[in-house]
Amino acid sequence: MARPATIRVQRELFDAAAEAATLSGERTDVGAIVTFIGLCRDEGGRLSRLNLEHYPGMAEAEIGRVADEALARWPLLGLTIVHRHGPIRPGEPIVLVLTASSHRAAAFEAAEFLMDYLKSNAPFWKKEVLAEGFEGGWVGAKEEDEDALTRW
Amino acid sequence: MARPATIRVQRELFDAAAEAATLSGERTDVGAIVTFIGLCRDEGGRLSRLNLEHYPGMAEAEIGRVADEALARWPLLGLTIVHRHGPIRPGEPIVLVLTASSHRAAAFEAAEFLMDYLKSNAPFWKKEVLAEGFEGGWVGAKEEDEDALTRW
Amino acid sequence: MKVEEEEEEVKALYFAWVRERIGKAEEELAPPPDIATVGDMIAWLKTRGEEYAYAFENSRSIRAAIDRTHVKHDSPISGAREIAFFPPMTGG
Amino acid sequence: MKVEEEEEEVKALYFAWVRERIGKAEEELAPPPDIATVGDMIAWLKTRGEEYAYAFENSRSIRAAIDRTHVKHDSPISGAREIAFFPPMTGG
Repeated sequence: MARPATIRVQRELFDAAAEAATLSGERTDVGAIVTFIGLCRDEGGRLSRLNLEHYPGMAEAEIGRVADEALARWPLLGLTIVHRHGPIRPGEPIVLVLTASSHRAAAFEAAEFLMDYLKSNAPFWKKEVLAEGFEGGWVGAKEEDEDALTRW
Repeated sequence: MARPATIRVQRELFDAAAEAATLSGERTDVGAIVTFIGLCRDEGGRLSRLNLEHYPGMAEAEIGRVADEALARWPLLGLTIVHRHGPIRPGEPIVLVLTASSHRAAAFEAAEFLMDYLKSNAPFWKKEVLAEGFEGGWVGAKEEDEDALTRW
Repeated sequence: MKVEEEEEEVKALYFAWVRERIGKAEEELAPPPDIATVGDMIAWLKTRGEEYAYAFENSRSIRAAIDRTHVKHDSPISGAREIAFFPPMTGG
Repeated sequence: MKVEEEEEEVKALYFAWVRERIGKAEEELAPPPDIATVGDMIAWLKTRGEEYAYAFENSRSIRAAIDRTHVKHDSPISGAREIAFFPPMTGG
């Protein structure tokens, strides 16, 4: 019953509600939909925007590999992942993960697994541009993000 | 910075996207929004609808107690819970839990905690009405739902 | 003593199949003075007729709330204005 | 031997601060035949100039991908068409 995952890497904003509607459609076997939206914070007013660099081609391929792993591990009825690149302003969404399943545990676990892996394995790099106009430099990877992988 | 939780018990459908927009608003300190939607499944075509009975007054109070517990345990920037009652058709949403936080772990954990507790502690009872028109009887509580509480 | 008896009146609420078996959603009750706990109340209700005996036949599966807060069967009922009886919940 | 040398050409891609330090996003390279692994390749790149030495100064923090798949530093590069070098990822 599983549909293949929908994966997109794009500069444009996304519409989480429209993606969820597309995912569940007219189905009546979905019992749980988990939506995760990661947003750009302004870091207490410090940040003007993020420039999100990515590796075109590999970004889609790597997200696809993580999605395949999730589809193999959890009984998902649908899966959508959208990751933006380019300039992103505070308050704007960066990443969307949508999981649908008959039961809530699978939908929650798969969404968390996907976010943990996207954080550490998807070829994206965030550069901060500060509010004063100065370049803020590259965001460092967090050890806690690497550590988060050990639970899966 | 935490806003009080928004809690509603209603017969009407809800608009998850509008609730999320209200929750995050113009804020730029939210880094993660988790949306959980629980939907009515048709159980392989067997189910015509659910009739969801509730205890008016206590439903809101009990959801409020669980929400307060979540707000005390996780650094949430926003929290919305909407639970429907009355007749619900397959494919329709039953419950919405929205959590907003600076970081994803808190948003995910709080949403899962809330759903686990709502399942076992919120005074709602599902009665199945079968597709052929026969009464399907009351849905039994699942031991796995009680067991899910032990992890918190 | 009429006043004191009135003060001991409590509103009983029934939900889901407890309500269906008893055949009513709520009623005003004046339990005897020796009914001290929720468990006592259930045992007393079972004596009020076949429909109550049926509703509470497996009394350990019955959940209760006093004034809209979950309570256990050994909780005292003194001072309660509203006591609800219902099966395990299946919301969410 | 010109044909064989051409076959050993590989496209190198650089991202984020690796790209900024080297000053270019990609280039075609023909590593010497004794460059067998990703680690060898990084060591060889460091000899190509100050900008490379700077980009790879803390080589253990550099991640690599061959043909768009993550690889470790001891992975062989033979047959690779595209090798990418970048800092730890910060997407999501």
